[in-house]
Amino acid sequence: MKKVLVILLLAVVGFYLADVFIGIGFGNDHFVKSDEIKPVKDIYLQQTVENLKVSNAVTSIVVNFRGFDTLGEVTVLFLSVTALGSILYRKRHHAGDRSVLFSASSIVTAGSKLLFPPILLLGAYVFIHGHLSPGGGFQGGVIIATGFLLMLLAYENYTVSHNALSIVESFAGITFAVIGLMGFMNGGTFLQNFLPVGTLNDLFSGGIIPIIYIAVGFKVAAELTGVIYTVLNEKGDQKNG
Amino acid sequence: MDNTYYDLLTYVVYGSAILVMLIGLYAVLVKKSLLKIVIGLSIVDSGLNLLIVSLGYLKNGTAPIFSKGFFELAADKPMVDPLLQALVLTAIVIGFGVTAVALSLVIRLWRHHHTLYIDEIKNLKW
Amino acid sequence: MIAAAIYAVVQKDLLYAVIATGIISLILSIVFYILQAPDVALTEAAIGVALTTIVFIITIRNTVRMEDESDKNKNIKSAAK
Amino acid sequence: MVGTPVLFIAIPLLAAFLIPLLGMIWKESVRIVPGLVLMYLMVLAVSLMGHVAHNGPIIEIIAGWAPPIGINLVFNAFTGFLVTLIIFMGLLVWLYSYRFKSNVEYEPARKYFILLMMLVTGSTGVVLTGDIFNLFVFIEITSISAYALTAFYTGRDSAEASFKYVMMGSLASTMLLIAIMLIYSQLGTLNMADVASKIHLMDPTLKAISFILFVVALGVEAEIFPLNGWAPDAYAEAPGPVGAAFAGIVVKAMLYALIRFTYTIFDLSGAFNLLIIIGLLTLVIAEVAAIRQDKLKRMLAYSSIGQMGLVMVAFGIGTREGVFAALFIMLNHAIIKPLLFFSGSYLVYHSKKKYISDIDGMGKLAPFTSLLFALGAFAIVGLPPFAGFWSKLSFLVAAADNDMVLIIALILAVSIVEIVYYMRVVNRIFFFKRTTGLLARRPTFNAYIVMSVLGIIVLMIGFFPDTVTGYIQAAADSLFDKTQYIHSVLTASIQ
Repeated sequence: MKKVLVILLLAVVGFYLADVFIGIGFGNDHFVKSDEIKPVKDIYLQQTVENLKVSNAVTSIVVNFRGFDTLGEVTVLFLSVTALGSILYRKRHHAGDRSVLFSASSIVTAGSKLLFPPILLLGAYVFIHGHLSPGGGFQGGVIIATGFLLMLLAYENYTVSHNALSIVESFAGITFAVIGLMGFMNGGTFLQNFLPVGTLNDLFSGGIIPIIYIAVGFKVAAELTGVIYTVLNEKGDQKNG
Repeated sequence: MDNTYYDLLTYVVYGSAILVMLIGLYAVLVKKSLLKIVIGLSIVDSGLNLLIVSLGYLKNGTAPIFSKGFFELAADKPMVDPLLQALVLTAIVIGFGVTAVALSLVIRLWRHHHTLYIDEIKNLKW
Repeated sequence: MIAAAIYAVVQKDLLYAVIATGIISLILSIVFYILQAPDVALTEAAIGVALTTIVFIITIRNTVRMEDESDKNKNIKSAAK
Repeated sequence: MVGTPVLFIAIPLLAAFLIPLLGMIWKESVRIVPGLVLMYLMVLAVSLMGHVAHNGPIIEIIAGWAPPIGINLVFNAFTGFLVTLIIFMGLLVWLYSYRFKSNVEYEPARKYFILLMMLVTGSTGVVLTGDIFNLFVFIEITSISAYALTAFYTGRDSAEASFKYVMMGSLASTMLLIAIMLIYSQLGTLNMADVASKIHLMDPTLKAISFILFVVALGVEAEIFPLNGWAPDAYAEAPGPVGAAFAGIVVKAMLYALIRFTYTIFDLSGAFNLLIIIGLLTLVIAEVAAIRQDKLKRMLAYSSIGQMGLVMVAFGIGTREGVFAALFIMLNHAIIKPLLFFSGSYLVYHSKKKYISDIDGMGKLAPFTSLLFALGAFAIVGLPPFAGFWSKLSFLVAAADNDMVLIIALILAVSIVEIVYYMRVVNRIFFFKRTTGLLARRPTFNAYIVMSVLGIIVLMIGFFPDTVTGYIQAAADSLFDKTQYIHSVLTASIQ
């Protein structure tokens, strides 16, 4: 009666977890009331407008205040592409032996061709305007990757050059790291802003934030396309169902 | 909006987030199919993300974006916590990376065993 | 969303289960939007709904579609081998 | 100043992104560049250690925002000690596997070395970071590399071991994230020093719950019982050098995180007793399991888990001497376990099943490897002239100072178990007749160097323990000085 046991265990865990979170409360200020507590989010919101001149506070946190996390996160994606390649590697490579999800009709192929450029454009728009409106490098990169996904699904022999992917990926990653290191100029710190910040709500504002986000966008797009491409090229030995 | 409404919402939002996490956890612990386990892991991730984002929500809050519209229309409204949203962003991407790795392992196991049934794969002590 | 989660866990046909997880992500991204988190909503919509689902589906294509828990299913499969 | 701690992260990342490009031009570079990077980092670590010894801790601010706002890295005597250790081990593992992988084709080799470098970088980041969420990110970097390295061989069981690891690991990271959110929801900050200075304001129940979540989550990664289901399989199925890397690098970093939470961040009184109980359970169960193993690598894996239990108990004593002993054991373990893994994997190289019985009589076929294995075995069980003796001695002294008689008795009993199973193996190597026709494999030149270096260090620590005790003492002091840690982080500004 493993199932009953597991359900009981989960009920206990769930009860305590729910108890804790309902105690914290929803929609109100949950921080401990004390003079010592100054939630960093207030500082973030204030600094975003005053010093960075970035409209989207999430962007300013992701790219500037906690840019180191983002560097790590991009690395996680890079690693998972590498890991995928290493795990699925085998000696004989069946080129062009791709698993086909469905045989696309001419409507689908024509439609995909039509949709492909607008999707790329949308993705680019999203990551270029990451500091002004919702969206940014990750979102834009993912949108571009879905564009490639569409093409890969619609055309059986549509290929993406592996070398091109890794060149784009590497250059974007190097840009990020080098911009980070350039922060040391003028006695600054890693990832410190060294460009003028401009005015709020302008396209050219926020110093290095848009540049980093564009690099992140390219990198994420290349990496996710790589993930899809690697998995898609991996045909199982035997098919069922 | 009045407070009883928010009290009710507390139970609904947190309750559903935690329930989704538990359902995913159930799949991980009980199910015998490797793919079901990976599906369970991704469901746990979804529930967790909802939990974190709802933690950052504020009553009558507005999105943390200082657009032109914000200064004209909503300048007196509190902004929801941007930090938690940034963290969730990171967590989603990391979750995707882990899911992709797990799925590639599933494909590897399928190649060797031609089954996803956990009891047939167990060569090592579980 | 809860219904979709339960469906995803109970459903024996893995393809439907995966689509149910996609639906969870879709609802989740709408909820994120309501909770004033447009950035997260956008990410969740793109990654959760599109990419994760597709990677799952490709994996299912490469492996099996059914979660074989019963002996009957196993027999069919070994017969097919 | 020679450099700043952020280079420990930035340089390997830059190199990892560069390697695919360089690989297109010159294929051999994918093997060489990681080694060069690690060598540079080793130089950096040593010079920064010298700097810290004279000028006090270095607080590196990132993105120009002083600590409660931005992320910071802390390089003090304690973290510096661990970073140096981690990078040194990474360098040895690289050297060992440099030729080992020469029969592997270009693509997997490139990935292997990138993953290995990122494993080291992730662990370094875990140790250096001063921010809870950043810690989570680095733990994920480390564990994704670890998943992939576990499944590196295309054999049938390695993927299964790795899958188990992925399952445990991602559940652990879920718990870690919940715990981080609990802390943030109460204190409104993610900086470790800031959290530590405000933790007394937190609701006691929430504090306890988040501490337990942290312990469970990090316990999975640091192979603490009963959460270590993944560890023996991962060790046994991963390539030989990777098993050594897990023992020498990953576990150390995760244990560091656990200790940082117990000592600096939380102020719970029951935490130390919890550590002792968990540690003792881990120790006893792992050693009993080790004696029942018939495969060499699994035996070593269980022994490694047991050692981690010992370290936990030593940290749980909660005194300066206890911390000293724990760090000493960690150091010895980080040097001896890789030696055992390296030499052990050569001893069973040609054996399909890797059973212990396959190494009967290896002493005559491969005298050098066998001798080193024996040296490692003697050292780890704590026989007098070798390295392990001093760490065990300091541990027993620390326990005796606190009148923990029961613990001492238990540890001694477990040590006997340890001696029994290691001596059984050594006995088989030298005094049993060769039953299988398998030949010994000659270690490569690099492997010879690596194993000799490790052997020399073991002997050196054994005969001249004073060479390292100074550093360990400084590290222990800096871990203990909680107020100084908080103060130095919170008052840091751009130099």
